Amino acid sequence: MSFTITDECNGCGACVKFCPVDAIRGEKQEVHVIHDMLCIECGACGRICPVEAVRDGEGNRCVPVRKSMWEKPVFNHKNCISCTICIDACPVGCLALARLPTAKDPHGYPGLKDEKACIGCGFCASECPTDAITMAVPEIKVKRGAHG
Amino acid sequence: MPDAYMGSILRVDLSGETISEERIPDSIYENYLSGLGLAAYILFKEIPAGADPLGPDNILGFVSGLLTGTGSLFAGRWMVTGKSPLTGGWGDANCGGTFSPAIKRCGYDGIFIRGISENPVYLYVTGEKAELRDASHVWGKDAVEAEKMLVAETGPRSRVALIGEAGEKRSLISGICNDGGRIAARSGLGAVMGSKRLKAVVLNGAKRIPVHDRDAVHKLSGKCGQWVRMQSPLIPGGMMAYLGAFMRFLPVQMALDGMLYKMFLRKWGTGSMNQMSVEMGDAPVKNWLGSHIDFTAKKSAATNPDILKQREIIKYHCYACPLGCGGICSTKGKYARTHKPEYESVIALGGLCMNNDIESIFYLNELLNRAGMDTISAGATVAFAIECYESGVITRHDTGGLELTWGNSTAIVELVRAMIRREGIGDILADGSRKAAERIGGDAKSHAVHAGGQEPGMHDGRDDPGYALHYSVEPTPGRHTIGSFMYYEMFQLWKVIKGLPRIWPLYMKGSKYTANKKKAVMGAACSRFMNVVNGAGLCLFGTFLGAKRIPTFDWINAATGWSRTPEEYMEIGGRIQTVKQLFNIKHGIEPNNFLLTGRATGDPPLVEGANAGRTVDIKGMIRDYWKQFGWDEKTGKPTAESVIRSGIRED
Amino acid sequence: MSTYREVKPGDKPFKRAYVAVMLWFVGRAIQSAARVDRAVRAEFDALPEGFTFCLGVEPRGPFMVVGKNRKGKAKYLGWNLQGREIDLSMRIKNLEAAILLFTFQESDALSACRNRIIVDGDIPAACAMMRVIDIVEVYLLPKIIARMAIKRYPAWPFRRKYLGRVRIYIRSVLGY
Amino acid sequence: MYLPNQYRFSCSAKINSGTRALENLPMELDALNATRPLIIAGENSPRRGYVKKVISALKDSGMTLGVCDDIPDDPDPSLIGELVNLYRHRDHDSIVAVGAGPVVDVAKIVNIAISHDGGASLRQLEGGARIMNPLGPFILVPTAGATGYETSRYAGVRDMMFSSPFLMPDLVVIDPRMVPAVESGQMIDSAMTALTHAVEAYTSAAKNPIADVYGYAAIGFVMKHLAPVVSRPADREGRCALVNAACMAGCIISDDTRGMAHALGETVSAMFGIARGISMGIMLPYTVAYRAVNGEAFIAELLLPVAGFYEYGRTTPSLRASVAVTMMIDLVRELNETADGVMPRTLEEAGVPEYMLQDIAETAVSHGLSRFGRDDYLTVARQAWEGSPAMDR
Repeated sequence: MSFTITDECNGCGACVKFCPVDAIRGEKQEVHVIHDMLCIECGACGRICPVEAVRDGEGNRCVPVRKSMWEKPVFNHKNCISCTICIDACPVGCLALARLPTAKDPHGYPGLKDEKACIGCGFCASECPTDAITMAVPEIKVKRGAHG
Repeated sequence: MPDAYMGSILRVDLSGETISEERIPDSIYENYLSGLGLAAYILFKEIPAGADPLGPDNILGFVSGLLTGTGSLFAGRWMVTGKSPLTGGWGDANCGGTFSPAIKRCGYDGIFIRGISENPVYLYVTGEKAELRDASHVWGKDAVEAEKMLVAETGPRSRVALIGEAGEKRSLISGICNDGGRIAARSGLGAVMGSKRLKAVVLNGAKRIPVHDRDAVHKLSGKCGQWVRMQSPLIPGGMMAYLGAFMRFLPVQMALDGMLYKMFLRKWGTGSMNQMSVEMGDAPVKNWLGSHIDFTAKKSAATNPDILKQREIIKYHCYACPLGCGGICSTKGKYARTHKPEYESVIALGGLCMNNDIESIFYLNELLNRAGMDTISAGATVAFAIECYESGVITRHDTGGLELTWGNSTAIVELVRAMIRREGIGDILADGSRKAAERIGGDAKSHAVHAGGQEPGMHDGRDDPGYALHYSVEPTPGRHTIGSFMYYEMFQLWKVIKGLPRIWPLYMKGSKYTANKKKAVMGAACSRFMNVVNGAGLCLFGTFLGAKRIPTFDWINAATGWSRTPEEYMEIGGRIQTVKQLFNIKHGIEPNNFLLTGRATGDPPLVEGANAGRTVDIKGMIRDYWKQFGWDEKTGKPTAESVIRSGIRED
Repeated sequence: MSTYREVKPGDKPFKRAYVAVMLWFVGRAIQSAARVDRAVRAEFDALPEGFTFCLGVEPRGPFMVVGKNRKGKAKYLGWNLQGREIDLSMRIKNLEAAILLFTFQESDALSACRNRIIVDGDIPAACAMMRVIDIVEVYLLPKIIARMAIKRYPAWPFRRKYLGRVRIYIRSVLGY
Repeated sequence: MYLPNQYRFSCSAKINSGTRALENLPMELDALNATRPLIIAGENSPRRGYVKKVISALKDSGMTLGVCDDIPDDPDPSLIGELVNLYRHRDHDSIVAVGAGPVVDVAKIVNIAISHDGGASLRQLEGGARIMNPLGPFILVPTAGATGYETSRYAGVRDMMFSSPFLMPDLVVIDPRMVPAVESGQMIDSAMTALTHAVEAYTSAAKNPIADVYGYAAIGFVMKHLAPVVSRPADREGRCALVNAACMAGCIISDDTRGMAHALGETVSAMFGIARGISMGIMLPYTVAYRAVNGEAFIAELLLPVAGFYEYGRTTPSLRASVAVTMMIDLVRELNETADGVMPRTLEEAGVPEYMLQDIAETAVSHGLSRFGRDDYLTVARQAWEGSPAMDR
């Protein structure tokens, strides 16, 4: 089931920028439409929409989340079997295999290559056959201000 | 709502430049699975009898597997299918990398291309649309370079399958490449792609693949992954040769458990067998005339798996593969990086030509991968040419000054280059040894080793008659990836399928060479099973784990929501085999003509080495094998009765 | 950037002090020699009135200044350059070179060839001053050392050499 | 001596060579109006004590120095940005590059960046002749391993390449203390690179009388001193001569003078992981021979710097080119013997398979460093592989 956009949409175009499959079309300042054959239900549009105009496949209202609070994959290399399914599952291609810097193991392990590109869809976690990936909000490094 | 498969295919007609989508009824998937089965069904129906393999009527099919993208492991193989210009019959080739899921992510189970384009084009498919684009800028470029250019043009998530120079020049031993030099090499389908002037298929979809019960698939995968990760310390690579020599002396044979082979694969890749195979007689040497006495352990020491492993920068994992038998290696010369040469390449370019210059093998491997030429066929053709030269059938004048002697790596490289460019003698050899022998004439025919035109893989039927059988009986002859007695041991199918003979852990070596009904049953089981595996898109090396450890049938059930028994799947496998055979019959192939050259089956037998004095009763085995499918045991043609029984409608 | 650091290279107090002492002594010796030795006096006589000459080390000293006072006598004028108009300056490019020169490992002529000395001013005057310094060195140094320090060791009569040496030493130390 | 119809020569580099040449640094800095130099040095320089010596030379100057002495051998372009920031924020006004190779490249590029603030980004200045104004004060202290690129008009890190006469250093200080005896491989590598630069400049059509003098000295120094230095690394004068040769060779290379040996040497080096100087050294005699046989005019003149007046004078003009080639091959042979196995005599000895020669030729053409074609390269590569130089008739 595809996501949909209601007429609450103000046509800001934020979702267009984040849709990994270019499924959202629409003129600026006008109501946008999601192409139902293309939508992969990653939910990025729902998370970014400032006016809560996106409904998910079941028709529920999507709640916007601040981009810094989007969940990102965390890899457990102990469970990982380097099958690369997650890399292929990622609709934005932000994962890549690389050797662990410390280990002698010649096998590569997946990691977030392009953290900014990640849209937090969780497809990698859901397709991982060994549950080596969990989605979590990245810990924000708290900057110590003048007030401690 | 289909599960596991996408339910539709893409059809492209290059002549009319039309592209259309077609829904495939569920019953087809239920009867033929996806992947190879789907392609066999469509191609059998649609390619007109007697069509020119390099003409517009031939259909080139890129298919993914039924299990690809469902979360099952080892499901990263894609297949290219068509009428083979090399054998004139059914042709398919199989490759890993990341192209297989890409087909499904565009929303198709297969892409079928017919017609001939006027100008070089490439097919660009996304989840939304498909179009033909001009490819004149990449035409003439090698496969790796062209792939890089196309990826740069269409986005980093693009997956590309394409031909190199060999395919463009319609070399009948050319294949189709993807992922920087992996190649679906056999059956000469690169030439078909070249004849269509289709440089590449570029896929860039992101669709999700439906799965009936993802959790169940994952549960099975998790268990299987545990088996794959299990690794024990192994002997050093240099010792493998002595292990092989030891096995040569033993009068008894140990049934090989796939777990052991898996550990070799995980550590060294297929190259683990480089030396061992020569020693135990599994690898052909000196164009099938020699043995470990000609190519001693000292000579083959350069192919020691540890030496290959030293150059590994990182292991290469195909899609969904936890094993990682491949590797990206550093190499000297023009190309900084290369895929690690596989066992077949090392033997074909090494032992078969008596070449022990490992640097040249690395280089040739990369050269052939980039040109999109089959390393097995190319190596075998070079070995054929060397034998011709040594026996005086061709002279220095014919070779253009090349000193084509056994093991002359410089001459071998020059020859392969000439074959890729189709220059001088290379033009004569570029279509494989059978065609070359015809062109050279005279005695040359007696030096060519092939089955139905295709050079057999680098496993000796005199050591394991199962190979000889499958080289000869398969609709795609000369293939080492279908079955052998060793494969049967490793598949351990008897553990899940009733009625199949079981193999005891130890048996007398002599029993291996008798042709009897049991062997035929085993051979037929391998063929059926591999059809299921190729329909599911699984990797052969995964299935070596053994039927209990790799849940092939359970995965299919969990992913599709069917509930079938392994026996039912084996029946589907048989059906696919019959369709492929019918395809050959339709195109006027006499199955008997695919018989492997006598030399490779021990006729005349070798006088020394591991396989001395052995002759395989190939004709007897073939008869029994055909009987297993209910085909005519003399001609190999499926009888009307067997066709009806397997539920094939010839409409 | 991992290892950027700021460095104060520091000083070479001993070398500097040594050179300063030597310069001080040479300055005073020139002054005395001008009174004692006729050749030196003749050189100074040829120089214009109020001529000042400085010898020193770049970039921060020490220096010594010798001048011709109104009476036409050579006079050591101290180490301070401030407020003086220097007619001829000979500056050694660095302290190490000065050490070479004043430990007599290198003659001033050689030092000049090796591009260690910058001369600023009238060239004939500079040559004259070089001759003066050579003579002074002959007076001050024993033959073995002086031979290294000057171009050609002169054959002077006993009186000139040894009496002159004694007088110059006494005058230099006492400073008159 | 050949006077071209038209020529241009400029070399802004002042060379200050000899014992304790370093000690002049404070004065020279002063002359350049610099008071806060930034010292940029390679990561191996602390081990060799290079930076320490430079700092002690600056003692008593009263200056405060900035020191960055961990530039890796394969520097990342991002490093340049960091250095530029440092330079600006710590109020430096000059650069002293201590080292050879990539360190100097980094220093040069930093100098470009700090001299072109605002407006133009580094990328816009890439390529030839985009840098039109003099840059900041730049002093080079070459250490062992200097190849001549240091003093040249070129600078490059990864894929960034710059070329401008203003990239030549203002001052080069060659002090024997900074050129310790290093392993013979490195010594041969750098000297052979310098020799190749010098020979190619000396024989190129773009030669001119002044460049000839530089080239003459550089070739002479290498021919005379390389083998003795390799057999007796304690030879301080010889080492100093080699670095001088490298600096002089660097002063005269330009796009017009980099020729066949350069192109082939770089190609072989990249393809087989052989040190650049070594592979150029293998190639050099064969390219010279090939060019001589193909009738290039200036090759015979090469005998003069290679062998000296006496040999030059007593050799018949028609034989001069081949004698020069023979002498260069002899040098390689001698090095091969004295420095056991570091210097292969032929490509075959260097481990280049015969079948790769074609690839070498093709790659060399694709690099487009000189005007020769695939067949020329192939012929020369084959001759270098076999060790048989082209000879007349």
